[in-house]
Amino acid sequence: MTVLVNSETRVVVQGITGREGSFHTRAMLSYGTKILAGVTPGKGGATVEGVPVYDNVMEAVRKHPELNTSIIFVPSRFASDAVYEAIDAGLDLIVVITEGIPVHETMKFVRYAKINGVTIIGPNCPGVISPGESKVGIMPGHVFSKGRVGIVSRSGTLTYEIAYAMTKAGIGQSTCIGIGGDPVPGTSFIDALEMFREDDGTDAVVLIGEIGGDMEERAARYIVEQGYEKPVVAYVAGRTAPPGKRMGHAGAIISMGVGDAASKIKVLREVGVEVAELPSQIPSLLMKVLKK
Amino acid sequence: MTVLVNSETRVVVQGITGREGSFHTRAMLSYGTKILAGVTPGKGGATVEGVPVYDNVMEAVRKHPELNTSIIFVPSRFASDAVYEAIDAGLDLIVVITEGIPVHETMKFVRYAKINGVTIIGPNCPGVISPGESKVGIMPGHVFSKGRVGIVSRSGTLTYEIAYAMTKAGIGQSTCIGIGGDPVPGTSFIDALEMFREDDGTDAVVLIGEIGGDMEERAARYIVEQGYEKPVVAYVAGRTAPPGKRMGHAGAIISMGVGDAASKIKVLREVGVEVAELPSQIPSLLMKVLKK
Amino acid sequence: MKLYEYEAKNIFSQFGISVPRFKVVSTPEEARLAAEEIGGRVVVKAQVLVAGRGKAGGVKLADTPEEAYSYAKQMLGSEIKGERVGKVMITKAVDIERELYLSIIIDRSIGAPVILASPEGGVDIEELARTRPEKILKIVVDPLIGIRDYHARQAAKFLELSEQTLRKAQEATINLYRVFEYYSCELAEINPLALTPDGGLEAVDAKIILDDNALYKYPEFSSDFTRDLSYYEAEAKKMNFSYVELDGNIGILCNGAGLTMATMDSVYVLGGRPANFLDIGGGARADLVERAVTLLLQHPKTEVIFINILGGITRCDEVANGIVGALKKTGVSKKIVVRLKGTNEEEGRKILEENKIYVIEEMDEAAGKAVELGGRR
Amino acid sequence: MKLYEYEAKNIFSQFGISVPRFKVVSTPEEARLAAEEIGGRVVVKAQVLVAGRGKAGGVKLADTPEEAYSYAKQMLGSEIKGERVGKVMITKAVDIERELYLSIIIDRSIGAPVILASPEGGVDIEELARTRPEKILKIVVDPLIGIRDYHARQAAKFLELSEQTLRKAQEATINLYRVFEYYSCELAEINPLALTPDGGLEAVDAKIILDDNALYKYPEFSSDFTRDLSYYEAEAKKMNFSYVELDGNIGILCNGAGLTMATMDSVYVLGGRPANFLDIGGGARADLVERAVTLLLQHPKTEVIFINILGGITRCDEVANGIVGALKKTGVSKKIVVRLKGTNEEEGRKILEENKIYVIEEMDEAAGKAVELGGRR
Repeated sequence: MTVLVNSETRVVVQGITGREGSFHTRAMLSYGTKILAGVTPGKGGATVEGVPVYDNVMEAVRKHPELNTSIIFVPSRFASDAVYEAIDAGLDLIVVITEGIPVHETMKFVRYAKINGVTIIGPNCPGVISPGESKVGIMPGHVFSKGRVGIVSRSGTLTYEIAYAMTKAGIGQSTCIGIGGDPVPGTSFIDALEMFREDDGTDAVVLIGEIGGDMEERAARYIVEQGYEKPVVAYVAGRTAPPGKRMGHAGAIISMGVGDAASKIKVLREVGVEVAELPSQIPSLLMKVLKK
Repeated sequence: MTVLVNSETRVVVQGITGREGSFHTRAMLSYGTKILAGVTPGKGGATVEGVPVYDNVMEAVRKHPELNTSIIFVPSRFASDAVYEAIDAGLDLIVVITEGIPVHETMKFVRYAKINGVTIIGPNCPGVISPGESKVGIMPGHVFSKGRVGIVSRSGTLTYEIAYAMTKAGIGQSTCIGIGGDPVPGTSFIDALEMFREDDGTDAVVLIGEIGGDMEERAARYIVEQGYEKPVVAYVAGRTAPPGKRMGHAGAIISMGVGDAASKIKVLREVGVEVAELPSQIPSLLMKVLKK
Repeated sequence: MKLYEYEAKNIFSQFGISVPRFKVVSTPEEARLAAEEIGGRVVVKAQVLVAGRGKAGGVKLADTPEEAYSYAKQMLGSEIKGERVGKVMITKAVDIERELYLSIIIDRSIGAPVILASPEGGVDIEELARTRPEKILKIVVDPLIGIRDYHARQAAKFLELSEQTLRKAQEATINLYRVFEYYSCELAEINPLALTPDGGLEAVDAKIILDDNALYKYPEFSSDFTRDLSYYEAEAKKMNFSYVELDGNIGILCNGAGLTMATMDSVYVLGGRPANFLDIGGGARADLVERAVTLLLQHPKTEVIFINILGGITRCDEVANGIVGALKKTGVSKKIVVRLKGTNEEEGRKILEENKIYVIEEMDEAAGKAVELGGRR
Repeated sequence: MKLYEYEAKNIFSQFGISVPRFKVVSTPEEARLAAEEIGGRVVVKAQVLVAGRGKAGGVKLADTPEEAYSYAKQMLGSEIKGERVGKVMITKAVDIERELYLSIIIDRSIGAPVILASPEGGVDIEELARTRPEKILKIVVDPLIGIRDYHARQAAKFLELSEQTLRKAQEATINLYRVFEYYSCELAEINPLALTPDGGLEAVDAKIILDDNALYKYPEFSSDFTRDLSYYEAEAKKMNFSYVELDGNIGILCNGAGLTMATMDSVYVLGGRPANFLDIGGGARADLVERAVTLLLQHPKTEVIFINILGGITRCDEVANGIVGALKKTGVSKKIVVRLKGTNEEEGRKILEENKIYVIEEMDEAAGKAVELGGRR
């Protein structure tokens, strides 16, 4: 089993005719993801990699009622509009790859998605992959392998690094969720932990955090307060980051005394989460907790 | 049993120090309604009819955690704000007596209430009464009597007229809901029919409609499509009203070819609802349907 | 409250919706000058609030300023469907390739704004909804979110336009929504929205209905809140009554809108002809009742006055005093049927009986009496 | 992006928040004139973006224009915590009865705006949150609804004010929220908000942080987007890299923010001292990589360069060509450690080996090598 995406996932690509959109449509298709439609306003009638393009999501859904997921590659100035469109079209899952969306806009559409019962992954994220079943994202598929460990991460390449190390060590993944590096993500660590909790196919969870905000601390509180049954191991990036500086991601900033790595690591360890010093240590920590 | 209000209802009166607010606080108290608090910004610390007054709803709720219902007498320019305050304070039921709230404002707070799981009755309504248990409204309590027929109505005095006729005929009421005369009410006929459907203490429903909109038609569709089990009798006011004219209530207008009484009566009769020609006929229609 | 076409067009202009050049005048001479200034063919349009002015001769095409002068002369001061024409609009005649429809309304059944768009405008939208509903696109807007670009793109696409005009239609949709939102409209409508041969879009007609409850936010219009009312309706509104004129002879005066309508209907069901709807609202005092009764006493068509009061917050003694006061002050005597019930019923009855007005207890009986006095249809 | 105090105060003024009269000057002579014009006691305030300028001598009270002149002279051109002072503000000294705190921030954990209010302003809010959390009121605002009057009333009430000042505090709260919303702020803060002896409220300091992602909406500020960056940071930002300076000697260059941080951290964990954070993002081509490597080659404190690339959309051959290009064009030679993995790994390795740069396959090993070359702490 997996969470969020699986062999039943049917995808519409918003912004499919753009450089990124078309490139990753090809990559997803070749991974085996079922992409039924693309959307670019004004480009209705075209095809990209054999996928029919529509002017709007509503039309795509009318033509392909099996659609349940959208992935958005629309440039940041138009991305919010694309998200509202996908929510109103009744999709269940929206993966927002786009980086650079103003946080005031994100706050609003994340709230709007919530009241409409829609799950948003991102923005500014690599997407979601359930190895061997479906990839709705931009990650290199070959570093992942099918297995029983879930990953949830605020980062992209660091996740590939860790997934790759796990794969090499023979530890496969159920689903890997890149929740993105923005300050207000549609899906939080706690949301992801809850999904993995319900999933029969996940035995343990790798949590990849970084500086900024208090999502790791809240996850730690959640783990201890809810008596989380599955082992969690973690890595937190940014212990050498200075305060007040944005480290690449819009959300990766220590500000107003909140969000440094040391305190995140401390809180996670206090609730019994094994935290790796180096990304390469994740596989051995997993073996340790899974043996128990 | 009853719907919406009963002996567990604990009320905060918003706008309690105003003329209307204080008058009806006295009337509700003497009916036996449990009013624990009042709110008027800037009047915190006062008392009205022995009820303590607070500056805001949050404070009232903090002091009286049993509060679950608000009744709003705030003037129309400030009423929307009062509704948002009551929603955010976590109350379950908000009765908006105020008349004259701009419909653009109402659309928004009705939607906001919905996404927060809060029930709104009104605006521009007489409120709700469950005879013998609780009166959260401005209706004269003595015309009602405890019994097993629910009333839902867009009107005020016409409802009293009909309730009075029922009472005289020995037909008591479970709950009487005045949903108000505005074009966008927080609770519709269908919502009320659903409540009465679930209520063990209600054997039949009186629906008092009027011109404007298509709420009666939708109720008729609901009754036939859902196979509504309880008998419904109706009266629709306004068969002599000309099109394009607002008949007192903001919502009572035949516009763009929609909302005349004749077609409402026709549609209701088509689904088997007995519709009275005169308000005074409601009791005999009820006796007829209840005997079956 | 309805706005005049020229008011709506002024607003549209301010919000970036293209309207054909126009001037509003109130004399034929001004009409001639305006036509000269605008140049070419112009349309002379009576500025009235009633619907269907076109068929009633309120819209004329003028080839020359002289023609504009004479049409304006015909229209100004005349009545269109009972409404006096005080102003006419002189506006550039637009070459129309196709007529479109665009509006934003409040959908009561879902409690949200709805965008309506049709590639076949110019006709009555209700007519179109009946005959060719597939030609109307309806887009629901979440009131907490407002319009989004994608709504406007969907609406524009439905209008069957070229690439070039598509973008203009999107903008027009967004701008019309901005009007709707800014002015708390019940309706903001462009019908027809004209597609011109050069791919332009022009709002050839413009209709805005404001929400009376929100009128206080717009002082530029709120002072004129009785504009679409008859004399008696306006008088009543100034006193804060709800009053609507009908053509019968039995005047109706009640407390509460639903009860007032039910009283009118009862009179009708029993064979009579109601003359009006007059709701004095809840808790009216004697002086207010007096003014309301006076209004009916003075109304020429009203022969019988039927007062039906169910007292809750309204006190029957106050109502009785109001009735008696009106009769005394006006000196007018008409047949009066009174039904009083509820708070202070006894006191009220006594006051009336002292003045030889007899109260009937039941509503049906009272309505029957009023019909008897007023005569059956 | 942080705004200068004077920019924030200009915005506050436009939005109806009262600020003490001020002028911004860049010479001591202008400072004297400004002090004369304002009259009475003035405060001379260095316009810098770093926090804590007060303790660093950047805020001085001047009794006379001459004093203002000399303080301005001291400050202008000096450095406060490493930031050069280019402008000073001359502002009326305000009689303060009590200092309050008011701000709107984005609460990341709930994804909503939050109003923070405290009757004890003037101090650092983080400090206050630690020591007396009960003195801070936090009001969550639904982002789809925005501020409501009742939020403002609650905030104002918490400030412990007289009736008269209460209303002003409500207005200030609403206006501050309007600033927050209009400028897509991450933070809009008044600290202190001064209560004056006559019951007035004055924003004595003003802080606004704009969201870099929304900067394009505000052309008046977007041109100055490198203002709070060091020279190298600014150069990197112009090339669209994320770059942050640290004090170590091992330069870090990676693709992806998380991997870059993890690489810095690995160097640190293994005993070394990272010199920077440099993220070239996803899919960088050779020319971009070349510019990034050049930046590190030219940076004086950087002795070793550690390049760690996990190729996905980024191709290793492009990275290799970029590295080689930078070395050739600058002619600078520094110790370079490269770890390449992923798309076109083989091609990349070959290109580097032809240029005598040897690739290490594992990240830990590469980090260890960089530390070995750069020296342990």
